[in-house]
Amino acid sequence: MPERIVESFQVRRLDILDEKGNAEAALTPAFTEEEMKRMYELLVLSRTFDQRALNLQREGRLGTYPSFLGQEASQVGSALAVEKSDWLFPSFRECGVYVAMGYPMHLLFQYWGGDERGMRIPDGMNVFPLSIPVGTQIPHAVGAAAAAKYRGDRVAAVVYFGDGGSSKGDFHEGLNMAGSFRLPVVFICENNQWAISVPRERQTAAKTIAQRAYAYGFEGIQVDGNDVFAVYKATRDALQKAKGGGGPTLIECFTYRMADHTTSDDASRYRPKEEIETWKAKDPVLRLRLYMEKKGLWTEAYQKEVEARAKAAVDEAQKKAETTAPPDPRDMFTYTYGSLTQRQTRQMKDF
Amino acid sequence: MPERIVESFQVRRLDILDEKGNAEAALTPAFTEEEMKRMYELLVLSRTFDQRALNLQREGRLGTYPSFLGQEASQVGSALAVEKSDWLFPSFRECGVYVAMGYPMHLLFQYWGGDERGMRIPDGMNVFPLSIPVGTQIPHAVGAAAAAKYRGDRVAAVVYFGDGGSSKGDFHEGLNMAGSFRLPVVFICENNQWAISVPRERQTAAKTIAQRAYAYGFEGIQVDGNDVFAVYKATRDALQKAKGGGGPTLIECFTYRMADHTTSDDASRYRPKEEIETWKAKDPVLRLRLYMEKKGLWTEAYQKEVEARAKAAVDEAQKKAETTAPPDPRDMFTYTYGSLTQRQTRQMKDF
Amino acid sequence: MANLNMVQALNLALREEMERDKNVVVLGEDVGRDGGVFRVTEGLLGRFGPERVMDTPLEEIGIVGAAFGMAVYGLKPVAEIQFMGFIYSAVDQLFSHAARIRARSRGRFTCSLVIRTPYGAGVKALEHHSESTEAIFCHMPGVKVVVPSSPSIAKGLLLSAIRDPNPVVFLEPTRLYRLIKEDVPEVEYTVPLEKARTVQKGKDVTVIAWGSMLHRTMQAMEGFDAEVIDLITLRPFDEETVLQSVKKTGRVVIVHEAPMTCGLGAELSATIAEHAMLHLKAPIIRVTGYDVVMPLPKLEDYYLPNVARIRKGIETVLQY
Amino acid sequence: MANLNMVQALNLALREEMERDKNVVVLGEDVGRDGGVFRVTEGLLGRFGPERVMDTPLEEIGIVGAAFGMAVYGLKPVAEIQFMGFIYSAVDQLFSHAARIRARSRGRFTCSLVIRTPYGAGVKALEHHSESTEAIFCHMPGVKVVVPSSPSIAKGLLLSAIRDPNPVVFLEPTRLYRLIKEDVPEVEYTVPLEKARTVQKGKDVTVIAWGSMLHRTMQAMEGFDAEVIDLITLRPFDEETVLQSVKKTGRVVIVHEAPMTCGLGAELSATIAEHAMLHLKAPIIRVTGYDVVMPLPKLEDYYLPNVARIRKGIETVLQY
Ligand SMILES: Cc1ncc(C[n+]2csc(CCOP(=O)(O)OP(=O)(O)O)c2C)c(N)n1
Ligand SMILES: Cc1ncc(C[n+]2csc(CCOP(=O)(O)OP(=O)(O)O)c2C)c(N)n1
Ligand SMILES: [Mg+2]
Ligand SMILES: [Mg+2]
Repeated sequence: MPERIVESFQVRRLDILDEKGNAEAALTPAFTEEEMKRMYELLVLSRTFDQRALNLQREGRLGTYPSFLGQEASQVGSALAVEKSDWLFPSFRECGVYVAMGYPMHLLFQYWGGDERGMRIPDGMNVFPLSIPVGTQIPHAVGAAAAAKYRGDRVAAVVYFGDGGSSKGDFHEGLNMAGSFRLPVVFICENNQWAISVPRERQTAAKTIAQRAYAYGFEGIQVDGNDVFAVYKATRDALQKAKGGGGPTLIECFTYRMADHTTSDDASRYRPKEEIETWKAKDPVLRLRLYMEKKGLWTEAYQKEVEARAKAAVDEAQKKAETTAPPDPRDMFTYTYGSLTQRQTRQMKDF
Repeated sequence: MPERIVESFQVRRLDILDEKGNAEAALTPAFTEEEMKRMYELLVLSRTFDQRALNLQREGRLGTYPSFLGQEASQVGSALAVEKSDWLFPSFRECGVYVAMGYPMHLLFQYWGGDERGMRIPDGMNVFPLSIPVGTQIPHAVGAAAAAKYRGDRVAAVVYFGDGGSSKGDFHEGLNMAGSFRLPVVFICENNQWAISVPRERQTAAKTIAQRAYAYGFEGIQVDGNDVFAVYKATRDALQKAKGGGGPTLIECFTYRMADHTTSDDASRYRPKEEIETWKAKDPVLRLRLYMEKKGLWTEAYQKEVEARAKAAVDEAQKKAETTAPPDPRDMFTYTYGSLTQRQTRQMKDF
Repeated sequence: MANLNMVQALNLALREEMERDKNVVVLGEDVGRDGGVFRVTEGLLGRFGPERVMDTPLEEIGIVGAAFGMAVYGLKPVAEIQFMGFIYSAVDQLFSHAARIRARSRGRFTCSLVIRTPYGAGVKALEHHSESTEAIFCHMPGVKVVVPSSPSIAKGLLLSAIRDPNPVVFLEPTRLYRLIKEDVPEVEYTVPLEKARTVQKGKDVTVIAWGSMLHRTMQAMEGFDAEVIDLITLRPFDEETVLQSVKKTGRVVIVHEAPMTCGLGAELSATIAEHAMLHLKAPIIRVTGYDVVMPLPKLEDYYLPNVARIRKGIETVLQY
Repeated sequence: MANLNMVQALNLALREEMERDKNVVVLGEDVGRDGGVFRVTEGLLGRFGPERVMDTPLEEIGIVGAAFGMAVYGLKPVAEIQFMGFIYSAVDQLFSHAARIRARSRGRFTCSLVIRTPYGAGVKALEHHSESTEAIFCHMPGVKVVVPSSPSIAKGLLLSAIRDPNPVVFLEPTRLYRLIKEDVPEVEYTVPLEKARTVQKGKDVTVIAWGSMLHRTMQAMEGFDAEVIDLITLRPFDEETVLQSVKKTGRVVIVHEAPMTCGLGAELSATIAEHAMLHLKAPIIRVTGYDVVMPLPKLEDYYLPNVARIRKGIETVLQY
């Protein structure tokens, strides 16, 4: 046979909850009323945190901050599917993941205020400090998964990155190694359509990010990243597969960065207002709210209560962060090595 | 539609000339008798060079050398499809490509003897010095193609690398950029089934290397790398497409490394003899010979003559290389920068 | 003459050189549509088009590797790495290829390439946005490294870097981008590579600095009869100017913001200790960043050399 | 006691430590089935299995990045980079993550990681197979760098490196792999990090070297009353031992094979020029590789410091 087909693929896309709040019953995960509410409340809480961070930055009380507005479903939905024993490797835009994991919000404020202590992860929490060099955290998750597999721990690693991050060599080497060793990793690409000023279509000629998984011999799936049910289901299924020895999965959350890249960016320089408008209609929080309303789980009163609780929690976190004593300059030395070097000991005398 | 297919692919494989020397007439490129003979003679010449290099290394007259035995069709077939104006970026195992391009063989002996002057490419030849850091030459071809496109030159860049090289981040970033800018590049992966001791199946879980092209939005094709017709056709077609503005192509030449990784390697430590035996039957040179015999283009006499000419050419190259005066130590300084630095001028006084 | 800050001066240099020489192309992340996150490449896309001002995907290996390929093809690419903290994944392309192609091909291929990158601390930036690891690049034969300390130097130096037939790492002190404005000639002029600049003459001590630390240093000079040298080219640096000054003053203080150990200050000190030892009246003092991981904004000011530490260093050598 | 070369000593160290501590895992290219291209990991796959001795795909970012992830998870990975010339694509993972995780997480996460790599020239190898860029790694806070100079030191030093709670770059002088055999204790012993070794006492001059240059240096000592220091740990290096010796001899010669500019010799010289200047009787001389691209085998011997150059350096300082 001179010409023949040696391999073929199909890339699936999963949508469950639509913009009007209608869900595909057959695919909707069986959430209890509590779980449903918890999910909604975390969406509200994470957005409340995000808005506060933006305000504090404007007032000069925080440094540069990257908002995740519009990506709440991708972050909360995936984080809720994770077990406490799993390891998470977020990138810089994943404060929603930290909030959903129950990470102390005052630490997040501290961190974005320029204090390393904000990324001193509480003991027992398997979340990594956020990674700023784009995509470079991907191999870390692969290594953690290899360690877990070697130890026989029933643990998976979940790593977050963006559409831009999927262009880095670290993405390639990380996914290839995960596929080659069939490791328990879930790769979550939050494709928010932009890498600062570079639109998704120019980031790569590939139609989807999900299809990249097939270059490494495992499955990739695209999900509606503004659909908290779809994100949750895809993540949960991928985690089950991973822990069952089925190897890695790449999940592309198709979503949108509603805000500027960071507080130092002005997106109006490079992207059309209309685009943002069309995505407003797809708001992930609104969607779940409409769904719950139909199910009689949402009322105006409930909304007020949820918002009030979120505001209170964020207020307290902010207060706690702002009343924390400044860091000790000697910490610079203390935490560079396990113990001070001869030279550091001499240098530290300056303080 | 809750679950739908958003993208799908099929990876083609091309075979034209089989082990018995029978060719798929419909697909066989229209070679003149001369062209056919030239192709065969280059296969023989490149193998003769390769064997000589191995012998010289054994006698301690060359340094470590990587044989390309078994990969002659992949190298000669692709090189013959290239136009003089195109740019080539070979890796360390592509002496067959240099030979096919008419690169002075004495320079190759000089280079493997440890003399930089052997990679002083003759003027007017658009071949790059071979690259030893695996896969790192891939982005160079992408840059050259971008430069050609910017200048409006009708030129394509051809870059060679191995199955192991396709795991490097450089591969990912190079192919992604080529796809994103739709650049005239032909990526040729000589999948010889081994990266030193690591077999293809453990290099990546992907079934083919060709399929990786779809991660970057362009076509990948697998060809029988021991079939000089298939390699030639695939390369020629990809070059035409590239120069016509059709963008890049990834060609996986499915072949086999018949020799040890290099003269410092002992493959018997990690791979079964039988594997080599099964590949012997697929010999790329024998195949073309059988085909030509059927066409009345090959005779014992012709074979003797071809071998004699090859031997004479290699003899002369070796003689020329071995009678070349040793390099001047001052060359170390002369060629580091465009002009000597203050410090180098002082250091050079040692000579 | 136009009154420009360093960002504007660099932008002007690029625009002028691109108009003069069509081999000059620009590539990097967000250099086109966005004009660069610091606006150094602002307006170039509109003026020169997308095949000459390339918004690349997010890939540092690809950017430097492709720029190298362009350079060898005959162009003069100016590649931007968005912050020095992200250049590490590209050092392989720079060290293994750009720096060696001339030697490897015995002069047949050369690499006229500029890698621009914002460099240094002092702007309360995020982690990885305050790197000053110039010494790593200064160790690599085949590479040149330069740092401008003012808008007018920046403009002339960038032209020299673009025209140089070697790969040049062009470090732009983030802290100086908008700190100073000065008159910058619109006419064509260059600031030569490999030449240090004596900022002020003096008798008692030679103080060597570059980039944003040069400014700190100037703020610390009051009351001293110090000769201040702005190194400008870090590799290959101007030994002659340094040694001449040291032989005159007999005392040396070197200031840089990178951690002390194996920083460029070490090379300057060692060069002096080898070639001017007999003229030295005092130990050679380095006032530098500490040997610690670069801290986040809350501790940044404790990390960076400040006026007090620079003065203390000078006072120390003056005691001899 | 067994009479071993450095390859065998390193192999023994790995085997023993892996038997003692099941957190120790090995990964890299060809480290399993092939036992490493220099056979340092020979036999480990058979003994400890493929999940503990991992033949990775050809990816240096992946190797170091994954090793980092393993280390933070709680393992003690020993990653091999096949030659130092191929480590550059992994420095981002080392510098941006492994070196910083402790500082970044304020001690919550640490990285006990060893990166082994063959290092240095002198074996007539291919291009990129003779790198000695230790200085680049010595500049990075959070990283440790060590180089053994004999089989018995190699064994004890590797154990210390594996047990150290910081990322350690373990450089193995290719030229010494099989050059010397010596008796190596099979009992458990360690060679401490951050401590230099005084190879021979002497009064007139202090000669500092490491790795394969230490051997060249010893061959050049005849007729001199020299104190020879084997630095062993390059970062953080043992200032105390160096300064004490220099204060006694008043003369210094530093030998390394890396190019001179910004090599580790510069830091040693600068440290001495700052802390022992008043004891110095002569300029500090560095005998090093030249500031050129490392040549191929035909010119290699011209590049490397040899006995004659080392002796000349010593004679120069002895003239004072
Ligand atoms: C390796 C690296 N290069 C460049 C940058 C500068 N930078 C920060 S975010 C960003 C864009 C990232 O895009 P994407 O991965 O899609 O994530 P998003 O910002 O959209 O969440 C860039 C270029 C960086 N942080 N790291
Ligand atoms: C970046 C890099 N890592 C490691 C090596 C050492 N090395 C040389 S060849 C080789 C295997 C290459 O395999 P492949 O890419 O399949 O090419 P092949 O040798 O089969 O032609 C390795 C690991 C190298 N040269 N470059
Ligand atoms: Mg994005
Ligand atoms: Mg191969």
